[in-house]
Amino acid sequence: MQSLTKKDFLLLLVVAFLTMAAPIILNPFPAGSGLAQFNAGYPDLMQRFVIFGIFAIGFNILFGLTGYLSFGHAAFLGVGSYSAVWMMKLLSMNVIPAILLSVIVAGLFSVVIGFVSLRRSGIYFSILTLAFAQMSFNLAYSVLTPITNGETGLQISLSDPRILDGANAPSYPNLFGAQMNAATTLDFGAWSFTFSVGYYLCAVIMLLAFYISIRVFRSPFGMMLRAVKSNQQRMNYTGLNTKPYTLAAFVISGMYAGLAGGLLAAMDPLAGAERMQWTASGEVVLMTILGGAGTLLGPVLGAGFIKYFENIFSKINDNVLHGWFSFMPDGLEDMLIAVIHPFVGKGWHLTLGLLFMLVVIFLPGGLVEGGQRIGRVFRRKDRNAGSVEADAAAQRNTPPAE
Amino acid sequence: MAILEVKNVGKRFGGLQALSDVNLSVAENSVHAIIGPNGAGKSTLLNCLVGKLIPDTGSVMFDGQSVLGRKPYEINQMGISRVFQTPEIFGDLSVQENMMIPCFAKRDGAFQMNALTAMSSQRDVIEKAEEMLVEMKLADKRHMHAASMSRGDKRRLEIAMCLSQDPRLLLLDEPTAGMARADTNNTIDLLKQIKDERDITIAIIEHDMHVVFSLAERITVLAQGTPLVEDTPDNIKGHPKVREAYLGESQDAA
Amino acid sequence: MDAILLQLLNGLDKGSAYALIALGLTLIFGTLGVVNFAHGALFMIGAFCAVTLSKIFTLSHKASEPSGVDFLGKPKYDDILYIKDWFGETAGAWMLDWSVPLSILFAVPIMLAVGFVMERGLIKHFYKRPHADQILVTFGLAIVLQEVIKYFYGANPIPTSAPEAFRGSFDFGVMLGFDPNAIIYPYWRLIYFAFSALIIGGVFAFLQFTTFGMVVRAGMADRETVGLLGINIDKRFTIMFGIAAAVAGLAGVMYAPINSPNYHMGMDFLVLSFVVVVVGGMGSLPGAVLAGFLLGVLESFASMNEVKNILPGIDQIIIYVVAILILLTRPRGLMGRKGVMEE
Amino acid sequence: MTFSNLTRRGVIKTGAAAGAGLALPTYLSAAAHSGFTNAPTGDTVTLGFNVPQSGPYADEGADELRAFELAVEHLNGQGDGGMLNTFSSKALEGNGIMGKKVQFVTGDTQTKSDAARASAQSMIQKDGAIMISGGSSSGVAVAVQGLCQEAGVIFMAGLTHSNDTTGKDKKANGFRHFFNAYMSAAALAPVLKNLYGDDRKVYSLTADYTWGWTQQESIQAATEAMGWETINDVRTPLAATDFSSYIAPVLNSGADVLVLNHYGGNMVNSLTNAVQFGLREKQVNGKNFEIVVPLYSELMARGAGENITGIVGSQNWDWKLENQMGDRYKGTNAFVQSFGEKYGFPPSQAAQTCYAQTLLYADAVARAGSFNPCAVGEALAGFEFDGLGNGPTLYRADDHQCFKDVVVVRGKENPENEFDLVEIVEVTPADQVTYAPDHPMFAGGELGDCNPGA
Repeated sequence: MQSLTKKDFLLLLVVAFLTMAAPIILNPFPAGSGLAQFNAGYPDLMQRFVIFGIFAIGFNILFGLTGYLSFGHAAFLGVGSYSAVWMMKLLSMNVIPAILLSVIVAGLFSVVIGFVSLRRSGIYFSILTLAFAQMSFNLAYSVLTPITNGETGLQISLSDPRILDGANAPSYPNLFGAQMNAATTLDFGAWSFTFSVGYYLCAVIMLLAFYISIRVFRSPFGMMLRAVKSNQQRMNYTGLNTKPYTLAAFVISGMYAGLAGGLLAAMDPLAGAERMQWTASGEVVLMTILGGAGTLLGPVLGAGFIKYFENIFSKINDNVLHGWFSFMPDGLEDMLIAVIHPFVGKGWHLTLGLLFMLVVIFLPGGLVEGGQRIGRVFRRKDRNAGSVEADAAAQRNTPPAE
Repeated sequence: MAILEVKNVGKRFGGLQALSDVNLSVAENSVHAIIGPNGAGKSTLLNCLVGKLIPDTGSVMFDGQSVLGRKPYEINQMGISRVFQTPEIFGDLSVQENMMIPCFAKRDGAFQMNALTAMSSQRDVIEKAEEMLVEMKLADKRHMHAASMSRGDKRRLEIAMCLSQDPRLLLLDEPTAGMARADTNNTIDLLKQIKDERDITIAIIEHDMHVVFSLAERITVLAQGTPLVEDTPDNIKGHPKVREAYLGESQDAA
Repeated sequence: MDAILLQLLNGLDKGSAYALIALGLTLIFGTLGVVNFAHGALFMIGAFCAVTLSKIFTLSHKASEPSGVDFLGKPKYDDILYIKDWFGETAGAWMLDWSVPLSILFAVPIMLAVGFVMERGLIKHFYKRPHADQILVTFGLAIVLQEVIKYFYGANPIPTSAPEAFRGSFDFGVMLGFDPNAIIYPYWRLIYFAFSALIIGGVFAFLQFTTFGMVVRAGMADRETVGLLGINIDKRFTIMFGIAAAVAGLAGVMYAPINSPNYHMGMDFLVLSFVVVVVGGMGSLPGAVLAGFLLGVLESFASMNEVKNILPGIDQIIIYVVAILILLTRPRGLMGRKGVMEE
Repeated sequence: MTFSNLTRRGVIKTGAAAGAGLALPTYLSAAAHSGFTNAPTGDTVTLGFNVPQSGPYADEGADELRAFELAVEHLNGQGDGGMLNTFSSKALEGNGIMGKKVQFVTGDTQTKSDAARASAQSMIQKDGAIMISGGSSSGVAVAVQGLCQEAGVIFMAGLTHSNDTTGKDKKANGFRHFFNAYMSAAALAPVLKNLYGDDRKVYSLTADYTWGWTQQESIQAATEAMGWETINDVRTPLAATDFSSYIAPVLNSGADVLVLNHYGGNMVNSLTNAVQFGLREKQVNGKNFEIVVPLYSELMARGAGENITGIVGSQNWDWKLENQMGDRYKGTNAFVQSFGEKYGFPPSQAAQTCYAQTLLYADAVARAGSFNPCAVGEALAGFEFDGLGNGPTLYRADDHQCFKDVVVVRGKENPENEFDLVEIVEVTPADQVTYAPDHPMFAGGELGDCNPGA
């Protein structure tokens, strides 16, 4: 880590702390209380946060740095999942070979698709990647059913060969025996925190992925990618071949997507074709833009934001609302519920759509910019605190290198 | 000894013969200007030299090697750098980063997979870039967003980026177009300085006669896609054909 | 032979829907430089204009006397339609029958208004923003629009019929000397085709022969220069956005009897219409129309059994295969201009 | 979630270390020690209702949710009791389940297996749901069933019609009340023979995914057995919205029956397109051209509007069953009554199956005297019951599939309102649609052992 600047190292530390403490931080409300609805600290959702975080971090290496907007990255996620499940069916329930294979296969896929698609730029590139991904999805859903198990999705079954596993090997994805779904729950008074093996495996891999992404961003290679986005003409007349740079970025992000797909399958051994649909590709685009394309932390925030709404807001039904507002007089309660009702439960898409619009209208740089603005408000305060503090604040206010 | 040898180059766009039978020879370590009225084919010729266009006929040799069929980045790696009419720099990057990119290209070639290399370990490139920034008087702007610089500074940066690669041949495409007189004079001084201090050949396409006559050692006049004359500036000034084809036009305009 | 003719006819019909949607989309791209992910939603809103009008026509009040018992055994009162009260039995029935064509009158002002509001209220602020931001905001808008429709109309498709007179089908086969039933085609789809041709022709004529159109075309080619001439191009672009919305809306209105409208039909068409526009070439109106028809016809041919037997699943991917092949052989699609949306 | 715990001592230590300054751990999670996942500890028990709330099946999901809420009400002793009054088993007393008040959580499957599993996971991990039910497609049902098996909770399938759910993808923790493609075909075949004769040529369009295939396979086998001939089967893309290019060649193919193996939006569009092309009025081979939609759904019928007139299909249940077919189907009216009173319109078959599944689960718990999934599964397996609207029904132990009568319906000529679109043609008795557990269309899977989780 000596190669990171102090600022980046600090960022990494903060992210590491947040991911490691997530089971506690994300469960701020006592279990059983009305607000427990907003708790997100259960293994499945936390795993999704970090896995889609990985997906978005990788996507950002392509889109955030080079500006090439791929609308087909879900294909790599799907391919990664299928490879991982096949590995668990044929070889072993240990997740290591499964994840490795998913990264490799997604990498190979992205070499081919990237090589072809990168012959074009701008929206032509986007449509080429979209076309490849939609082809993969349509075929996986229908003609390729022998490989993908079509609509149902590829699952593990008791009769799989699993040639490396002995008779007593666990029948669930595991890391050298530690099952992914194994968990420990701790209760502190009314609070309840669950720590699961699967989440911590994902979290460690996410931190690694995040660290690599920082390194890529700060490397000469990363600078070249930003140069590609800025001015391809100048790149060419400076003796630099842009094609291998963009292809390398494409493949790296494809491998990140494959890793995410492999982890999804490792946490929950199922690979469905919908993972490759254009809506899934669109989702990672939205995550990245929403969080802040081209920033280090943005994609992770965007991924968390969307997954939170999908999983938490969709579960708030009228019953829950009545539970919250039952202390109010009846008329007021009903009115309040009538107002909130369209935005939660089955209306969660509406809230998400509105938030997309609000964020992009008021925070052009995504959620990260929102964070920076809040940060600036605090800094302005401490500028008034005294001259020494003011100097420090002024220093911090110099535009970041990003 | 000619470093750039253009022989019988012709280029056609549909019904328009943009270049026909162009012969041009640029001597090493000289400053050679190519002038001509609008539509004379100056830019087409330049694009044929850097690989953006491939001529239909003829040959272009640089230092004894053909450039035809090579991509722009390969031609650059052979030692030809190009300065554009409107400065082409990396607007989204800082001035320092702008400076480092050609240094990397010079050191590592057209592609280098150094995705996990820390920038701080690249001392040689950082130093080289810093050297150029100081030399070109851009050092105090090193953390500036390149896009937010003045046009004159952008031009200076672009030239600095090209020079940092130590090119054998520097091609300039109307480097003072749209500049105020003061900026133009600064640019002329800069180019003179470069010419004096470096072993470099400069080929310049220019509209502004003031620039041409202050810099060029030889001048080729292009008209309707074909070279009219090639001579020293003094001879060109009085050449009747040139007055007719080119200066006449500019006098009318004035 | 007759099978090929039939699929050709069918392809042209499918293509006319693609072409209509793509036309509006490319108008917005070309004039405003905006990637409008909400364009599918405009198509959907158009279809729901037709649904809404037929709902309005079926507004009713209860009869005063019960006519029987309902499923819970309670007295049941018949619904009496207001329009039959107001316009009489025959005229009311006729209006109900013709609600889809009638809703065109109702859809045009609505869609124009929706277009104006969208452009002035939202899109205008995104002209100078990166395409990524445009995608995010218009996608957000598309979700909001479809969720609003879902809130009021539910998720289920809503049957919307064509007028009785156009419900049958026409036998081309007999006319061309084939067996009866060899080439039959529904009247309404033929009308849809003619309607699309009319709209497409209208848009082209408008752009070609009016001063307004000329300015807009000039603006598509070079916005800055036109702006320098002192022409208020922004206002015209707003109107253009309204027109694009109206074209999408009309495509939706007339599509309602072909497939029952549902709230997510816009998303179903969105990806496809983008592919059509890009295959046609960014910023090219004729390209969009040509690509629409081309993909429609190819899709129809690919779904023929003879073709599917040789290449199983080809009908699932034909559009994408063609898109890839065209974009690889023609860098800017069929008729695209250089430099549009290539960064 | 398997709480394969560290040693008790280890947990206490970590707990104490982490909790220093907060509070000492008051108790360890009950779930870890009671022998099965999410064992209810307090005076409530939580059920998870996982239905599509967005996407094309959202309205069907909403109807399922209404039925679940009604069932919970009845279980807790509120309302008029509905089918609890007619149910043959009397183990439920209207005081919740085993005295514990029933609570529920809801989620959105989005009709995507990934989203459905995420939603079910959150119910199991976060809300402590002990049973998951609902869903409107087979892909989702199979995916969630697999998840429940791994997590150690019971899955009571909602609307899922593919043979695979209780065929090759069957699981010990999963139970299906709804009928399946084989039963549809077996029920339809004799009725079709009566209506259209035994010499027919079939052209079928099949949605190109697993449910479509199993249905096509079932229909083809059943119709061919009675003498019909299948002249062509065309697979249509799931994403297709316009079926004109598949419908157009049908008339000229020599077929006189079109079978549409489609569901949901696909079915609405393909049927609408078929009617547009005038198939319903044509004569082929000297016979009236007929269209068959093997799996009917009230909501989809509503989407297709008047296009369904005269078109035959099958249903798991219909709200008019008891009135028209007698009190063999008792329970139907009781359910329709309480559903209608509460919501103002009659329930769909999806609602009925979800209501019945909830009652069946609660009853099995009460009879087993335990929430342990293995005990519940044992109580459900081989359970024979009546009075839930479908007539005498068997929950077969071999594959956890319910066997009951199948309703054959036809689109009504002049429907009175949008809830009265179909008329009952006939009811095919259960024994005619029963098959051997090892029938080839259901082969390839095994139930395995029940998994109680921890």
